[in-house]
Amino acid sequence: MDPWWIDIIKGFLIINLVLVGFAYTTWAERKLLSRMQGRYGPNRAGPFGLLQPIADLIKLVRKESFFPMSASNKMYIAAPIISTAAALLTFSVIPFGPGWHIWKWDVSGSVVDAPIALILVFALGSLGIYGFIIGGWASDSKYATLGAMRTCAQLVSYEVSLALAVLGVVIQAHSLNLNEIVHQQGEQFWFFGPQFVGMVIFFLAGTAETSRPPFDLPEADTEIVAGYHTEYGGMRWGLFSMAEYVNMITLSGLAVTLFFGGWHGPWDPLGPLWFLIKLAVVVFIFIWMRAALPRLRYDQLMRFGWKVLLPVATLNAFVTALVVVAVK
Amino acid sequence: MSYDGVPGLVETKVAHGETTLVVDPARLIEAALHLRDEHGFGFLSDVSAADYLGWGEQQVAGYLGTTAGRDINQPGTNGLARRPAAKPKRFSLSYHLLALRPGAPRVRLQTWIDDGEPVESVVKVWPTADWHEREVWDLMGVNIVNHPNRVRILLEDDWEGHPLRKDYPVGGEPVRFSGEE
Amino acid sequence: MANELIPATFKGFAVTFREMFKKPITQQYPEYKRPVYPRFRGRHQLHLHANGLEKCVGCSLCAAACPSDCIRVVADENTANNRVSAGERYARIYEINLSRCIFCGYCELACPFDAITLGNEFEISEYSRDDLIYTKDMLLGRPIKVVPVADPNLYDTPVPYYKTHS
Amino acid sequence: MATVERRTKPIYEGTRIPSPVPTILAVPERLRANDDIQQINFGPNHPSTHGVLRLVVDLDGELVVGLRAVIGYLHTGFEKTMEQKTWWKCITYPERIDYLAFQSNELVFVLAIEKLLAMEIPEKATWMRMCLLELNRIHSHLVWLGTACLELGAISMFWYTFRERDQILDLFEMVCGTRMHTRYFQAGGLAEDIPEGFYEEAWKLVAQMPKGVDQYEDMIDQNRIWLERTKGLGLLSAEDAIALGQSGPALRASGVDWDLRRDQPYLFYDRVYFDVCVRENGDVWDRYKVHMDEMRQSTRIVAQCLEQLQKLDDGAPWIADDRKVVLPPREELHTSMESLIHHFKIVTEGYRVPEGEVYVTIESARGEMGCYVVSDGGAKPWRVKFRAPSFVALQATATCMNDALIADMIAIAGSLDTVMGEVDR
Repeated sequence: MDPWWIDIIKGFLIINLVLVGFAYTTWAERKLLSRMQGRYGPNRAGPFGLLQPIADLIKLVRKESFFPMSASNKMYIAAPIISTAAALLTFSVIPFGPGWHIWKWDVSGSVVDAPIALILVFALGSLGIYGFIIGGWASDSKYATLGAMRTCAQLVSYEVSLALAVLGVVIQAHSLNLNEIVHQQGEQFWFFGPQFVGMVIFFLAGTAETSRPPFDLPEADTEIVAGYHTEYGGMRWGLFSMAEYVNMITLSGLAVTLFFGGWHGPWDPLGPLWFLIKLAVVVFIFIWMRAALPRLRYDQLMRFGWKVLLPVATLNAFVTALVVVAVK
Repeated sequence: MSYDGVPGLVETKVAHGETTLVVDPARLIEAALHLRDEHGFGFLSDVSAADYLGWGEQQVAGYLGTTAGRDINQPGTNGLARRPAAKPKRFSLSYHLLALRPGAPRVRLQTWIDDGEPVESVVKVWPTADWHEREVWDLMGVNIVNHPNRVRILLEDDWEGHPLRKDYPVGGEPVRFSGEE
Repeated sequence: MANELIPATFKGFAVTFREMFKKPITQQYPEYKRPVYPRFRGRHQLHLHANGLEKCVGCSLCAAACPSDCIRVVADENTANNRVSAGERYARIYEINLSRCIFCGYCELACPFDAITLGNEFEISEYSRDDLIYTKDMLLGRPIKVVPVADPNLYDTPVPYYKTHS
Repeated sequence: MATVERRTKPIYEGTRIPSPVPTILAVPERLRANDDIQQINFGPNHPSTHGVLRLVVDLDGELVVGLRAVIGYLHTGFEKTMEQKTWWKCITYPERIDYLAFQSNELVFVLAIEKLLAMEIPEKATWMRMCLLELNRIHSHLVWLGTACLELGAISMFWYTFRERDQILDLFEMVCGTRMHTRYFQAGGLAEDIPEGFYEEAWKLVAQMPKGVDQYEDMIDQNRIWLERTKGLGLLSAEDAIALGQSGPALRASGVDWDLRRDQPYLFYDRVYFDVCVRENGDVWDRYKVHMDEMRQSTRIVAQCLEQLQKLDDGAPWIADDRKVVLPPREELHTSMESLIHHFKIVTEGYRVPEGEVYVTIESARGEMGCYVVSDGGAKPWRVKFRAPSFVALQATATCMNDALIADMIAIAGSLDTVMGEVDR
């Protein structure tokens, strides 16, 4: 076990790294989308627009923070904080390296090495949803209410498929500990082979869970203006946006951990770097989907979630269990 | 095709290659149904009203001649600035009909009314007339009756007057200049 | 049907991926100004004869032709001491309210002396409406910002930094 | 050819038009009694209303159960203004009504003047008008496609379509001097001769356009999500479409084989080859397909116009030689007193148009664009009325909207291709 102060240092470092990651994911998203659409993208602030996220931050912080007249103030303020806090907390269990022996301490590769890490991830994910729902409801706007309704339905229903998709990996690895799962992948094979179906389901459900296009219904701007954060502005909106992007990064990290061998790569000492590269590829796919696909409709989304993803995920978990038992 | 059988037909005019059937406003619906069912004019293209207040009088908008009919320019494509033929009543209401068949025959069903004189709505004949007639009521103040939803369409509900009438002032803002004399 | 459609759905991914390696088509506006075509109708310009006299004789034909009534001309007589234009009269006041102008170019069509033309300048936004009332001096002076005509030889804007670094 | 036979039954019976007021989707009393209906204002400012359209929508959950369009936010009174201006000045107004298909609006008004004046138009002018008109149609369809896809979340399409659109606008700038609102068509022909280099650039576009359309089709044509979002939605039967006065792509998508360019030829449309694009089902998908096909056909027409234009002599006249209507050539102003007088007369008083009333229709990008003009023989129009295809198309939203969700409503309202400037005039 690490002493407490190492955990604090690690936590501080990781939170900041995730925040920088969030900032540059927004930059990368804008840049990549632009290039896919024949534009330059941000290129004014700094070389290649690299300072754009910082400029955005300054702009958001300096904006007036307002309340809608009829909003429920406390909840209106609390909602984005809940979402962001939950999103940032989730990353604490994602292992990004094999762990190191520094001087006389063993430093593990994640902030918290919890034995029930996966359950924690889902628990915190569900908590984050409350932020979106409360935010939509507290704004007291029709569009925000519609957005909150959609968030509620979409995120709750896709969470089931997401968890079931992970179940296959859990059965195969005999563990809920993410470190353990990665170690096992390093020893035998990466799980995206045997768990290919699970991976696809995980990815689709994850896209819906993070409300990324083509499943971005909770904030479908052409339909319900901006969904649950219609009435938010300035940094409060920024927090919501941060929560979404951090969720996306966490989910990508989880995908890498569960299916693509975490920090493992052709040359293991590079551990965290492999993790980062894999993370970047998954994030790229998220962005690519946004450029290439139209948005689904609400009822189609629900139908897809309950009638396609859920049965397939259940079947996948079931088959995996059978195979694992049979092999034993 | 002959339009003699149209109920309430007052006059048939052919000008510029267009046929105008002037009908009695009281028998407008009969004429419309007749044209639609017997002549196949199932497509109502447009409903336009025109206000002829001050038509042919001196100093009305667009008229540069005099009431006496002075020729300003001798013939040319420019036309004559003589006094135009008098109109029977103040408003004309024209329904531009089209039959979707080879040759694309068009006909203008026209009726003349005075201010406030009721005209039966043709929404029952051509549903597309709904907004057209609302617009005619809104901008020209033609009294369309039995319209299912006769409210103003382009202007606010509490607007006063009907702007496309000739007696409605044009208004406008003065153009800003530097004020130098 | 579903089986055929799944590959087709991924065509969009291929298109966007290919597009990523193409050169962007947008132009970096304030640095790079796309040359305008010779017929472009931008800000108005009043012209002088070679001997320095104004071409405008204050006939107000431009004001008559203007569909949005945004030109104001007040003419005055040329005198022996004060000869401004080549004709009998000259425009003592010549103003265009550019916030009203629709750039239809009827004024240059109407002018029988080619005294007013619509030039190439299109960057005429201001913070105040009053600043958009162009007086005769402003219209006679050369525009501050000159936009080149679509001719590679006249093409004098430098290649912008972002064109090469993005 | 069109297949509409003589009717014996009134059209209004047996159609799906949902309520006594054809343009309003009324909430069923059963639902009204539940008091579970949420009424939402979509617009006047909303990301997906093109311009300032307000849709008052009654929602049962996500289902649209009631709908009423409120228009007039962009009403500028063009028709009244035009009564105050001379015919010559009026030409600058109609093109500002529909800011996407400006050339067709301009043309329909100019054609009305020419019909009253009984003018002969030079061949070159007619071919050029057709060429620009079809370019304008492509331009309008491109903007429609880009925004319609944007509304359904396919964001990349917007930039791909605007790439080609910009090329077309460049052509307009080269020919007419401005990218939009060109006032290039004048009574009697064109305002100026066709500039050098136009043909070359236009041929480039003709070569580029089919590739562009292929790319758009690659993006969404067979995309599973796109198909599910558009197929079977916003249904409008042929009968309903005619009853509601639909025209243009909306009518053709409903299976009515009707195109004014072919059935009522104006300009030289009877001398070019093109197909009228018709689809059967009348859903959003079909409207999308009609737009796509029309872009291809318009490119074909542009190519034929360019061929014809290049066959003409360089010195061919581009405007009728009619000194009472057309401004005299500029070089004559300094030499001919008579020309100068005509010039002054036309500019100050305007030309006079003989007394009469005409109704001219053309097939604009959005459908049947009509212009009803009354002249009293003076220099200003007595009455100008535009039959705006968007205005009529918007009436059909309520009929199309049966069993639609919010997201479908956006797709359906978008597919009807309305331009608010034209709706409100």
